[in-house]
Amino acid sequence: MIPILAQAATEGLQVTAGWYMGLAAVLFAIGSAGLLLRRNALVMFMSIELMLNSVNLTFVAADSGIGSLEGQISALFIMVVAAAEVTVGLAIIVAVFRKRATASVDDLAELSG
Amino acid sequence: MEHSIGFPVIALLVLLPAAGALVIAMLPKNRSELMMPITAAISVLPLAVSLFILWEFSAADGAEFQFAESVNWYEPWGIGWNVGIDGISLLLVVLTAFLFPISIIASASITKDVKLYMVSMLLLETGLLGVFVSLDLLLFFVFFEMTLIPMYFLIGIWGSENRVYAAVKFFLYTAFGSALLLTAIIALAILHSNVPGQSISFNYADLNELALSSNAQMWLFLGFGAAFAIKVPLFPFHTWLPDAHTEAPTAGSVILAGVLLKLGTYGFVRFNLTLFPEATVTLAPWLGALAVVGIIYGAAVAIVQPDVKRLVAYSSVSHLGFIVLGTFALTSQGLQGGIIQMVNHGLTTGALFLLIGMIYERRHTRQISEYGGLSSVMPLFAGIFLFMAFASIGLPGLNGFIGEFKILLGSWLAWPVLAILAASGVVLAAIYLLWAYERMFTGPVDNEANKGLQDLNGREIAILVPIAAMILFLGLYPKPALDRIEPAVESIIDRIERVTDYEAPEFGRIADVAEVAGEAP
Amino acid sequence: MLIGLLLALPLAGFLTLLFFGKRIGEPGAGYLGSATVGLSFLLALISSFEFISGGENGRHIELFEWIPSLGLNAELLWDPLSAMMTLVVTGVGALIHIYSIGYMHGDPRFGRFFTYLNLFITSMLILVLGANFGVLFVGWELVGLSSYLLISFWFEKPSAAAAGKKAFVVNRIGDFGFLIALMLIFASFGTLDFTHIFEVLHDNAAFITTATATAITLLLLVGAAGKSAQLPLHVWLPDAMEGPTPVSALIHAATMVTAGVYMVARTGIFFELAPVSQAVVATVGALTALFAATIAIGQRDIKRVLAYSTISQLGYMFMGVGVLGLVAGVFHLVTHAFFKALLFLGAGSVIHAMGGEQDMAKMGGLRKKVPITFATMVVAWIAISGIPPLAGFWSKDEILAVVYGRGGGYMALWIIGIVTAGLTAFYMSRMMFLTFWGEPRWDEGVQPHESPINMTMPLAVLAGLSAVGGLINTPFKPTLEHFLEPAFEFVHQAHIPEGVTPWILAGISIGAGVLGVMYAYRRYVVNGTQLEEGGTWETLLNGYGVDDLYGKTIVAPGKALSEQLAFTADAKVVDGGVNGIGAVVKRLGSMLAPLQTGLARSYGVGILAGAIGLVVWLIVAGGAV
Amino acid sequence: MVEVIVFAIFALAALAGGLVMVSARSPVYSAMGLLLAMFSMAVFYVMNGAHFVAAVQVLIYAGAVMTLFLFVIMLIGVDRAVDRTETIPYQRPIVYVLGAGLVALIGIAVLDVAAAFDGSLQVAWTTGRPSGNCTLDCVGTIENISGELFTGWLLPFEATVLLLTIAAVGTVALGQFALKPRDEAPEGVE
Repeated sequence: MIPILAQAATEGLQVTAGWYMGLAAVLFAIGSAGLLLRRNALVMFMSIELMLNSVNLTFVAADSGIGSLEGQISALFIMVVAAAEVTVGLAIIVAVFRKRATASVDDLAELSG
Repeated sequence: MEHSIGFPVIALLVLLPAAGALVIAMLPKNRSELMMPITAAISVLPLAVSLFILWEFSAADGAEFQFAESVNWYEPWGIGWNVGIDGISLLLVVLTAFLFPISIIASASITKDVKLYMVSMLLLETGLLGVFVSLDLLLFFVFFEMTLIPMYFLIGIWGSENRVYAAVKFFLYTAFGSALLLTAIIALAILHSNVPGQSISFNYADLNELALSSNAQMWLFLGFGAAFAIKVPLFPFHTWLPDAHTEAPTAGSVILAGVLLKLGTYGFVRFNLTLFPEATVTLAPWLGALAVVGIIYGAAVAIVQPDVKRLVAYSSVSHLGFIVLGTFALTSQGLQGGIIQMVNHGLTTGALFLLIGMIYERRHTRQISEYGGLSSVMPLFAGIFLFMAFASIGLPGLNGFIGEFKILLGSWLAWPVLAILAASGVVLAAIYLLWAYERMFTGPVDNEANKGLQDLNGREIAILVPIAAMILFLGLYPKPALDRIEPAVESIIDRIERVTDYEAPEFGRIADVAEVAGEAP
Repeated sequence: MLIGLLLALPLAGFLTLLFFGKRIGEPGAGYLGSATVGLSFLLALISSFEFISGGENGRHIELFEWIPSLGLNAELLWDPLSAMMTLVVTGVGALIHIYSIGYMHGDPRFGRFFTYLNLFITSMLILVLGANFGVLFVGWELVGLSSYLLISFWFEKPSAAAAGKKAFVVNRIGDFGFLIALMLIFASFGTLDFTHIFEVLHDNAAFITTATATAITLLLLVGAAGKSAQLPLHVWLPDAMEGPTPVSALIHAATMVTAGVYMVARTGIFFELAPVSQAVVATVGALTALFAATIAIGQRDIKRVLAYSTISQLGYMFMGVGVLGLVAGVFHLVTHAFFKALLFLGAGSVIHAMGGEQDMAKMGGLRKKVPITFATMVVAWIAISGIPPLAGFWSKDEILAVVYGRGGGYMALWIIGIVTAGLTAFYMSRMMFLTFWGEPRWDEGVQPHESPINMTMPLAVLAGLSAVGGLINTPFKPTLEHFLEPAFEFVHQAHIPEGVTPWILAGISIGAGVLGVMYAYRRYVVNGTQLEEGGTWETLLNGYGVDDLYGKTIVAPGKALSEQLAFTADAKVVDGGVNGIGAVVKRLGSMLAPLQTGLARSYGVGILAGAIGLVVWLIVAGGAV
Repeated sequence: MVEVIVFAIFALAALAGGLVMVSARSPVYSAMGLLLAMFSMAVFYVMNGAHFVAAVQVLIYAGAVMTLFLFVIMLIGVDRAVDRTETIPYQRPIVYVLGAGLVALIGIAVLDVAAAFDGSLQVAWTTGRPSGNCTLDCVGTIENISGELFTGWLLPFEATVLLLTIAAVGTVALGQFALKPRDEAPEGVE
């Protein structure tokens, strides 16, 4: 933190792409922790959404840092994919729930070796 | 010279069966009695197209790729629909298109999931035709792999008792080779980009221009060779074949023996010989030796097989050994013989499998010991079987002889000892086929179950007669076929001679001597 | 044109009978078959006139291009040698066709029989008319095929089927040698055309080395030995007697088996360049002649006597052509075709009369019952015994004289020849006496009867030929030698010695023959000895057990080896290796399987760890820092 | 400076939302936490000139997707708070270590360590262009986005159509299967 503060003191504090990326990384870490620690399939899905969003943020921030539009386009595509994934994923969750009456992924371990 | 008729005839040829498969897929599932006739009718279309190609093909320019089509898919890497037919692929294309209607008509007894069966057959045809016309390595690979899946289904679903084992073995074994092939293809394409001013390319014509180090050639040759050797199959990679042949349904065996095995030998000729000439020259004796081992080994093993279909399967190992021997003799005669023998083997062994299928439908056994004296109850069947057996033995006047003779001549020049050993395969062929014939067809009819057997019916005769006619034609008048093969073969041998310091051995030229002698007095 | 037609006729007959044989039926099929061959004979006769005046030395008739890149065309050569062979094949063939109409009467597959016969004649004509080794080989194999089909004609009999297969396979072993010879010839000359090759060799004998010539000729000999049943490939011919008797007469006496002799004669120039091969051929011939003659003495089956006799006589021909007495060899081929065909047909007639009985132990005293057969067979008997002036004497004597003329080590072969001549007279007389003389030993209910006219007529014709056939080439008037001269123009043939020697030689060989006949007469007629049993006779009956020997040393070990390969090497080692790899992979898989907990979140940990590891690797190794 | 403050507020909000989402017992709270994080995200997009993306973020994520989540939560029961005790051995410690590793990586990546060793004390994440000072053509207006999207990205765009169609079909199909009763009743009987 010291160099940052030192820099801030000398150059004045400015929000750069790096700030957003740092934040996005932390959010990504939170999302992945949620994915790995929660057993509720719904929450796991939400964690994934959070991770995807953090990636989007990285793209958009990098975009404005570089000065192009492609990151934003990518973000849009990611959103499309995420939307598709959510619909199918939730449908699967519902289907599984109807069969098994559980939303815990640990109960779905048929593929164990 | 440009041979183009302004119409993508090859695309039509290759895609017709696939389109047909779509049509079949849309038919109602419960009308299974319609499937076979419709599929047969569809499969006649590619035959017609292939005959058109045969007609339009210019024999004099057999070394060139005619009817070439080139549509880029990913230009930077030279990937695209690059197809063409030269003298080497021409006959194989026609053979493929010829065998499919026959084997589809021979599948009349299929009752389980006819629709899927017919779709598989048509997709298989597209794959096989595609392999023979591809001039793009990626395209080739795609078609090469595309043949695998329908065949897997054909064996695995409609085969006999041990079908799943055979299908899995077939699939894994050949897929293993394919993995090496793909690696080698990619390596080759990347090596092309190492040349200054060149990029990655999968285009056969580009790659043909590529000068590779001998080390690279060796590894790539082995990569390609592994896939092809398994496909051929070359001894000792042959053990998938007897299982696959034996378990496959009749049509599957016919296509497997008739066309699928030729992918390997065709691959050797088309790619190994031209892309890696130096490695070819270095490795040729080894492959020749393996081929001869295969000839004798396959024949010896065939002699004692109790199962007639397995017997014919092992005879394929022996016959394919001849083809490989001729190919790697690296003489014009040997290579020509190898190519014509691919067609011959497809016809005769295909016919033998058809015949075995016909008797299997009647008796539901393939054990030789179950039969005996069939000549008395099924004289026509016996006669045709004997005809095919003699074609397979290589009786002059029938097709098998032409190829064998040329192969032996060609390999004699390269390796006389191997040629002599290979010639002993001719004796062994007579032993295993005639002994099997003796046990199945002659003597008294001592098995009750054989007494009431019906001789061939009209449909069965109809599918055998064209093959017999082709066998006779190629045996008596192979000139049209050889005329088309020869230029292509000459150009391959010339190329090897140009690129390496190899010199193809020549026959003593009596003509020259005679001229000198004539001038002397 | 005529030549093409004479080949096309039997072919047309074959095709017609193949497709319509059943519909034409008996006896139409027989007439059709006989007519095509007979017409062929007439055409051959007409076409042969051009040589009698000693005209050109042959002409080529190109039919079509066969394998153009080898310069191998379907081409016929009409020269005196092929004309001679054609005349024999079609002439004897036509007679045997006619005979078969009677012999095969009532056979359910009467039409099929004539189909095969016509196929055989076609094949044989291809063989003798071929203008190059390629066409010769085609005929060579096709006669093998027809022989196979005809031997196993009564395929319901397992022994017949086995005999057919055996014949083909043994022939194939010979063909193996022939095929290699072809490769060697092609590799040396770049062509397979007879005239081309012979001219070159004639102009420049050094075109190929002696070693090459020796190799080629020895390999050709392997082929010839297979086809002509010479040692050690003779085993198929006795078994081939399982075929109908006309087949034995046509294929296994008169024509096909002489193909080896024809080939050696045709390629005489090669043998001229290879003295070693000459000796080998002559020795093989002599040994075969002696060997088979001794076996013939011990046979009980009338046809097997004749079969071994054929082998023996073929040995003579090999002796003849081996010492480059090409004309002598071909001459004996022709006369042998007459009298051996006659003997077989006569034997067939006897068998016919006896209701299918072939064992001489159950014959005897048939003289009166089948007078025409008896009379004609007597002619053949005298002919083969080498008693002048019948055909066998002239030809056999010429061979012996030529062999004698070569001198040196060949004298030994001459002695063998003389001994064999005596043995021949003895076993033929034995056969005749046991069959026609003495008391009847027929089975109950056998009523011997003379055969119908269409069987006796060919017998009579052949008897006439056997009687006078020798006169075509006597030392006084060597017509055949002049006739054949153009065909052998490139070869320096061996001739019979000059002066008085031939007369002395003839005397000795006549003496041997007469001795043989007389001893047999004493033994079988005067002393009334019946068929001998036991001991040595058993050995002879079994042909010295060569079959068993081959069975034990080649067939059984070969089969055992095959079985080892198939059920041990292939199934266990090669395939076992493949399956072993599969098993190893499977084992490894099951060892790793517990890693798959099935819990998605554990997998997630793996993914995250992998991703982190990847980034670390990028930072450390990729220089992203 | 205003920018810094806004960033600070919404960064904290996003972090808080994320943490709530991860730790809440009830899925409904999780959903609310996620909603908060997403709104914060939309603000960041606006700050980076990605106006259109921000709008989509609110519409799609905060609107459609979150609604969907809530629907499903209601469908399968809100009160089903899943047992919090960990059953997979070592799962938690491993995740903590990995999470720490991730954070460490962030540190390494964000701070130019190499430069730090050089002694120049440059900080990588401050070296980029300041955000928000984009010229007109790179601001994510609908016009600019659509211009870019329908020229250079047409094929992928069309591919998304296919993707969405497949997703829709798939969802319907899954719904069909799900309609089949739990207790193996004969087919066709609901």
